[in-house]
Amino acid sequence: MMSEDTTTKQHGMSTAGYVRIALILAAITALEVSTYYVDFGPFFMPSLMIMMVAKFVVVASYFMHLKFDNKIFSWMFYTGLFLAIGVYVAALSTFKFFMA
Amino acid sequence: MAETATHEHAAHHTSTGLSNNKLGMWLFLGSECLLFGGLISTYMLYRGRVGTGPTPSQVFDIPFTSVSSFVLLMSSLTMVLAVSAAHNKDDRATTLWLTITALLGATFVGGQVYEFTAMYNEGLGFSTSLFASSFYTLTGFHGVHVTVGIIMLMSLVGILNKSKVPGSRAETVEMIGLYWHFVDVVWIVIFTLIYLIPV
Amino acid sequence: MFTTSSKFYVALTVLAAVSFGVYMILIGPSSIGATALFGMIAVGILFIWLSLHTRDADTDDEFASGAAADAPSRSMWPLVGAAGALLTLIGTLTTPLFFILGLIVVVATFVEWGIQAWADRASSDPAYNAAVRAKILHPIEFPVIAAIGLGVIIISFAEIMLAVERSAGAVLFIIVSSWVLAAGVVVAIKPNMRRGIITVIVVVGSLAIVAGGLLGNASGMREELVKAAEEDHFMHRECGPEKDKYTDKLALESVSSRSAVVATVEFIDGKLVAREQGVPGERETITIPRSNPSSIIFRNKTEGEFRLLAVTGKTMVSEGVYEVDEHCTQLIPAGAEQLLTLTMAKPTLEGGEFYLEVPGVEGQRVELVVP
Amino acid sequence: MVSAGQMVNRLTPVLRRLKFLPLVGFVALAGCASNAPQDTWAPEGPNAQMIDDLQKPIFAVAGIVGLIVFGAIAFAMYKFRDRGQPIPEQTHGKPVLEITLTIIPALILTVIGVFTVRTVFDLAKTSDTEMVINVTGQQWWWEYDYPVQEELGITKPIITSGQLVFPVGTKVMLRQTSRDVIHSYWIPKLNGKRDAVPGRVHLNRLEADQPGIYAGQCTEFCGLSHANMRMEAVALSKEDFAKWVDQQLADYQAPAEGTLAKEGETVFLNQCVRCHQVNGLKRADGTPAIAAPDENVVSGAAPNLSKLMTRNTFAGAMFDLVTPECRADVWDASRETFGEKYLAGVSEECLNQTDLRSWLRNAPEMKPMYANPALLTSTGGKYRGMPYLALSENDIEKLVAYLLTLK
Amino acid sequence: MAIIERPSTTAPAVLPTVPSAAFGALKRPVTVSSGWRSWLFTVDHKKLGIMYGAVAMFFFIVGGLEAVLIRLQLAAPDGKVLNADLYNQMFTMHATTMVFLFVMPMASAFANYFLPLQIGARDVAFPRINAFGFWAFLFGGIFINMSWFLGGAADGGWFMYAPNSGPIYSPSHGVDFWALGLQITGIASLTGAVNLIVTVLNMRAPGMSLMRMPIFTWMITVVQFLLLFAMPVITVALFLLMFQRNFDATFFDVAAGADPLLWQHLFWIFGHPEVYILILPSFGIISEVLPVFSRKPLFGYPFVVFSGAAIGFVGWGVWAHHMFASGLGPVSVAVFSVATMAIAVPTGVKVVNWTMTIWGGKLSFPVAMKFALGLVILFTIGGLSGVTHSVAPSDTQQTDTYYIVAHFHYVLFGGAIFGLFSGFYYWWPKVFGKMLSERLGNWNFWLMVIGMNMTFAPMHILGLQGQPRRMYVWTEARAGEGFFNLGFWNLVASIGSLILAVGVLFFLINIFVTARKGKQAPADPWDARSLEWMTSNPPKEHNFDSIPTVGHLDEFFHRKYSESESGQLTQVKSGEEVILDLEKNADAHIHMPSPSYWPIVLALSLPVIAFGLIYSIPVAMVGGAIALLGCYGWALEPSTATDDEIDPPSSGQGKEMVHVG
Repeated sequence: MMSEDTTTKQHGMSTAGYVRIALILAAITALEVSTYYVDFGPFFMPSLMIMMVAKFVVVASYFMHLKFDNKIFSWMFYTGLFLAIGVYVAALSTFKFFMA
Repeated sequence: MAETATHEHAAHHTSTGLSNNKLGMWLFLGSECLLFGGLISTYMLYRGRVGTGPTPSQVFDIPFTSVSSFVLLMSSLTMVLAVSAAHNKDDRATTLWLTITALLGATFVGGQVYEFTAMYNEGLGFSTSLFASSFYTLTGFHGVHVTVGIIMLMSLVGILNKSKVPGSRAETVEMIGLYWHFVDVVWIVIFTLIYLIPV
Repeated sequence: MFTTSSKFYVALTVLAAVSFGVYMILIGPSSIGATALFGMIAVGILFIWLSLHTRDADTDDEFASGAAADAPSRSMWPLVGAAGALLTLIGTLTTPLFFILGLIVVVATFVEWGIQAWADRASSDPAYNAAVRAKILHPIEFPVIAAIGLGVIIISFAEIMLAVERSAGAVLFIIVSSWVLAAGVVVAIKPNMRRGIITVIVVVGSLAIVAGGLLGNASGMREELVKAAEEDHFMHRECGPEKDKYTDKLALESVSSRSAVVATVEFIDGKLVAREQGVPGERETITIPRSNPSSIIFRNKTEGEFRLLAVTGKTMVSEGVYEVDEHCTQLIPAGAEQLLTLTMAKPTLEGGEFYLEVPGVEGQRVELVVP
Repeated sequence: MVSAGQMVNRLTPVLRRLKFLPLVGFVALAGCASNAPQDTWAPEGPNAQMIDDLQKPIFAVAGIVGLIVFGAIAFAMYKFRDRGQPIPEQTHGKPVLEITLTIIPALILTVIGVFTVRTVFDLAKTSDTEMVINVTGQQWWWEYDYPVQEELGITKPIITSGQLVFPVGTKVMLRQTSRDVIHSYWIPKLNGKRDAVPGRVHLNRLEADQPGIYAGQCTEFCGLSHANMRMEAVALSKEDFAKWVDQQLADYQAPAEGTLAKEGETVFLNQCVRCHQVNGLKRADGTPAIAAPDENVVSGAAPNLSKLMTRNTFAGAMFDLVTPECRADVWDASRETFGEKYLAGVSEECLNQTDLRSWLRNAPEMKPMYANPALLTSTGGKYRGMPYLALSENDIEKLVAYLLTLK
Repeated sequence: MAIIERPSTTAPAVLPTVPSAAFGALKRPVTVSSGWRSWLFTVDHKKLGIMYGAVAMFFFIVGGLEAVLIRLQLAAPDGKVLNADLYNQMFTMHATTMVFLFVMPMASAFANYFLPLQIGARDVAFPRINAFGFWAFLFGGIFINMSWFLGGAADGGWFMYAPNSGPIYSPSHGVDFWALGLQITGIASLTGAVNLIVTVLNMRAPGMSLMRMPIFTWMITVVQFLLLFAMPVITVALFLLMFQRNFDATFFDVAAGADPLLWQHLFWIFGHPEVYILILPSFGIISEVLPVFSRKPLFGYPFVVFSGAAIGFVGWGVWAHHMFASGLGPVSVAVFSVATMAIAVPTGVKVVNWTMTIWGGKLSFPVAMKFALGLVILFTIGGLSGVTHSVAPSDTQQTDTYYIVAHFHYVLFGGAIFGLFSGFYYWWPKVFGKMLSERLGNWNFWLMVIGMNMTFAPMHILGLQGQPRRMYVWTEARAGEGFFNLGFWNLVASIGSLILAVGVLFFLINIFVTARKGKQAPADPWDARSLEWMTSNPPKEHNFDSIPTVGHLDEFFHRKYSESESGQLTQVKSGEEVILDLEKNADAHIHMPSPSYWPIVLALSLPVIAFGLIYSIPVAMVGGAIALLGCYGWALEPSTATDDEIDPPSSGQGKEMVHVG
């Protein structure tokens, strides 16, 4: 009763593909650090958040194979992640953390 | 589930067709989100309370920390190369890339040790202020996770060059790869929330 | 019933017990040394039990006689053991660090030498003996050596960064990491790279880092850090209107403790406005319960940099000489806010001044009342 | 022979229904339970009334739903017990019934939710405050300080402990905080409880309709003597409250020379003043005697004893300053006469000599506190509570005489 | 797992004795069926389940004694049984023992034993992690209770609010033992959660889709997800507390500007899912028991499953209803009050479905059924009293009074413990092959019902009359006049607790009596419905001779009864015949994981590290070394005890090992 084996299936990315992703991530990091030197004005906070989430999703889906693997893995990981975000944001808001 | 070539076993049949180890690892990473989430929200609450001690902007060295984030990112790349080499049953490349990942991880931890010593000398002791306690606890927890990752990488290198059959350890390499990428992803969040957002 | 390995461990335990006794008499029960030796005794007993129990590879007599005939192979362990014992002795006289290092070396020698000697007599075939020795010792040696190697790299890398200038630190960091990455790529591209060259790259790299580390350690931390450590300059604060050389840099923007304050003081267009939590309207006086840490948020809404100064009575430094107690926040630009936590043990009716003020601005004062 | 098993089996359904009979009995009995001083179902102020108006219907709804469910279960147990009928039809459930029996409770709860939210915001209103009192809790007693409020005649801060005195019909805002651990201020007959958290100021409204004494107790676990950290809220009519304020602000009268009380004052000056403050008390050389509890007590405060005898309780309202008869006289006084009975304070014959003397003799014996020097290393040599002072008997005699003058 | 190769085969064949593949400690023990070694190094989910149950029952007795002491102290005004400090320790340890050392491990005892059986698996996904989980729990429990003998147990309440739990206000080591002990049991629960979720997802019998799984397995899966995400939050809180107490961090030090409410948030974010972790397993048990003794399937199976999941999910959004009086703003209070009411809806759905299950059934009332019905009624009382203080304003009157004590004892004792006892009586024949005596069982049930109601019903009245919790003594002054004052109700509660203790004693008697001369249990005593009954009593070491393919929900029932066209149910096969069918076509050779030294070694290192953190760092280092040794031993352990072991395997046929991972 041989189960279909994940190792034989051709993996999503070639070495060059991974290097390309790594360069993109490095570029985003450089952009993030630039927010420290250049004043982004009102766009400061949103841009930082977007870049952080982008890097997070890129690493999670490409380097950690979530994009190519069974949806159950994504369910497991993102349930934990969104539960953490929801619960802790609610907790901080009772401390009037997000008040202007 | 990678067969163990030495024992001619049929890989264990699972209802979802996924390997037990990988499912277990992803569940573990899901619960780790809660752990680091708790530490990050403690830091966010206490970041402004410096009492008489130094403030975050006086002790943070942004250029240095951004390089250490870059190093951790590159170690993620080399880890991925190690995993794909393991799947292609090329043990020599796997061992090489695992060693490189371990070395990059070591430089990152070295950078952390330097950062902590420098801050300590600048007056940021563990109990100087709430900012200090929560900063050291958060980055300390992350540093310990990276060190455990490095130890696992080196032990894997040790096991690999003793195993006779190429590619027989592909699954273990993938597990440690998932752990390493998670630690890097947590640093991505920490780097932005703690260092880049001025208090 | 007594296998060779158990005899070895009995010797080890006895030696540990003796040195434990000597140590207790000479030094007295300082925690580290006593615990280490006591630990050794415990581990010794554990190994005795284990080796008695597992009955592994016990060579029966008539077989051992043949293999043990040839002279035991030369090994450097006696030398290392002696050096370790010496270090332990020095340690007892000087810093406990040497004592522990010496102890570790002695223990390592016992383990290595013991198993080496035992493995030599396991069978007549040297290759098989080496394999048996490797099987037992590698799971212990590899982690220990790897840990030491990792520790040395991390510490020396940190030492280098401490010695070098603050900005140069980042540059050096990039150089080391890209060098490691480049080495990896080079070796990956040339699959037929001979082992020799790889080992050369690795040895040169690690030697460079360790040498740098020793150098950094020798030259000590960069003087900027040393001065910071001595003066502890972030601690003391000048509360005058002008900028303080050490503390007033890039002040805080937001303080996330709005829900845990006694009062909020705002400096709006040159006027100091105070509001007490839960009491409607602006207040001239702020009541703070006695000896209870109370936080006040100071928000600067006037152009220019200002700080909030709290004068909380006076303390007698020496007979008749009083010194005014001052607590103040950092200089903050418009729109920023700071937290000031005050604990006042004496009631205000005792005399002395109790008020909040913005240095450099006259006539703006909020009285502090401690019942 | 009918085996015990069968008998039990036949009796079981009947017994099953009896099972929760004792429970229904208890709930009925609750009605005629005594009116305990901290009864939460006997509101005497607008805030407690608001809570009670919300609470009573919800108890009723819960009771009715409970009876319906138990009725259904009891009926099913009785009707469908095994009387040899064939194996029932293997139904897997009727979705329609499920959904209706989900929506009905959801509807009931939304109705309750609407009323709850409205009451929450009504209770949290702070804009119409007429009087402010700062309430500070510390290990095992409550301190009240009245900030300066000209319109109420309070020209200087007044500090008292144990009994919170306030005018009837006034919207009082309590600003609650704590000096060490978390406590909770709760006068059940006037309002719900609010925690006093160190480092934070929490607001809680207090208002009484009628003059009288309303009992309360600390209800957040705060260590050794959590059970003995009590308080009483004393509501006086507006005129009586004005008289009380003048009484509290009156200057300190030192006892006459040569009397027992004068010697008591000297004993007070060299023993008690280390922690307890009496406003206006002067040392022999005329300098005002300032207490320094911050050097001796972890929480940094000890009860202020000026005007002690205008209060009816001491030691965290654990013991009464007045004898039981005098206490009953004040507590059961009618609404009108209560005012001036309370203002009369503690007279010589009404003083509860036994408790006060044994308290002075050995306080930690009467109320468990961290006052044992052996345990003080962790708190840097400071006490948590009143230590054993080893006073001689005649010292105690003098002190009692002196304390009686603090009116 | 790494496979240690034999030394190179080039060794000359002349060597008379070739040492076996692995040496000394790295060798893996051989499966033995009896003797202490088979229990110490076992990885069999059934042995571990029995051990979990035994240790949890021991802690239940310890917790019960603490409760009786508390009630004796409060029986009369100004009680002299316990002084203030001892009373505080007693109620703290009563709560901690009951929650962390009895209900949670007993739930995982049932889960460990029955989950693999119910989904037709031979063992859990990671057998050695399962063993590590048990030993870590055991050492954690012992570690917490060591504090009694080393300077006094924790005395800050099971919630251990800051700053009272800080070094200044709780100077004794009790709180350190409490915090580190809970870390160890937390690790045990977390590893158990990962293990059981992977088992449920990956090791179901062929044909068993998620919606054909028994309801108990569903409830346990929801509980494991709650555990998986709740444990890390309390781990963070306990680390912050431990850093503050031992390494003088300032997390809850108000002088440094800290906010004590941070601890309350972190604790209750874990705390509220925790109470659903306590109750859902019992829901699962009685959802199995009610259909069997009503002889009809569970009413609205999908509704019960989704309401269980809904309780688990919404459970994350209500934690601040424990903090209505601790000074959150009106907005937060209103939001959490409404969210708490929302949780009552799925709970209501469950009660409706249980009632509909017994409606129209063919009810028989053995003790297991009595306990199940006991849960339905008493839990509903607790649930309704819960709704009354989900309303925030009335909660400000009721929180921290005995009304809340009454609420959660009705829910926990009436709910969780009654469910567990129902499980004991229902599954005792399966686990031990003997039937618990019905006569003693009835005594046990009725005494517990009367004792429970006599103890906790008066607490509703005490609470509404304003008696706060955690008071070591109550006085006449505040007890009110009249015969039915607080004094009377306190006395009634104390007497009730003694009756309760006698009731539990009857259960212990029942165990011993059954162990000695109970009658042998038939293969299918209750004409049950789910898969675990398709094995012998007690099940063989490999559970199923051949893994059954599952056609429908309640597979066992469908194999025994078939529905003729006229809808008339006829019994086709008896339970024994169904089991014999499985044995006929048994699998050729079944691989079972062999025992292992390393779980107990790794679990032993945890208390040593914890002990070192409190007393002396070098001891902690020694603990760390043992942990490292344990990890390496675990990783390098051969995946199977090699067949040609020198000492012949004692249990007959050699055991291969399925590469279970």
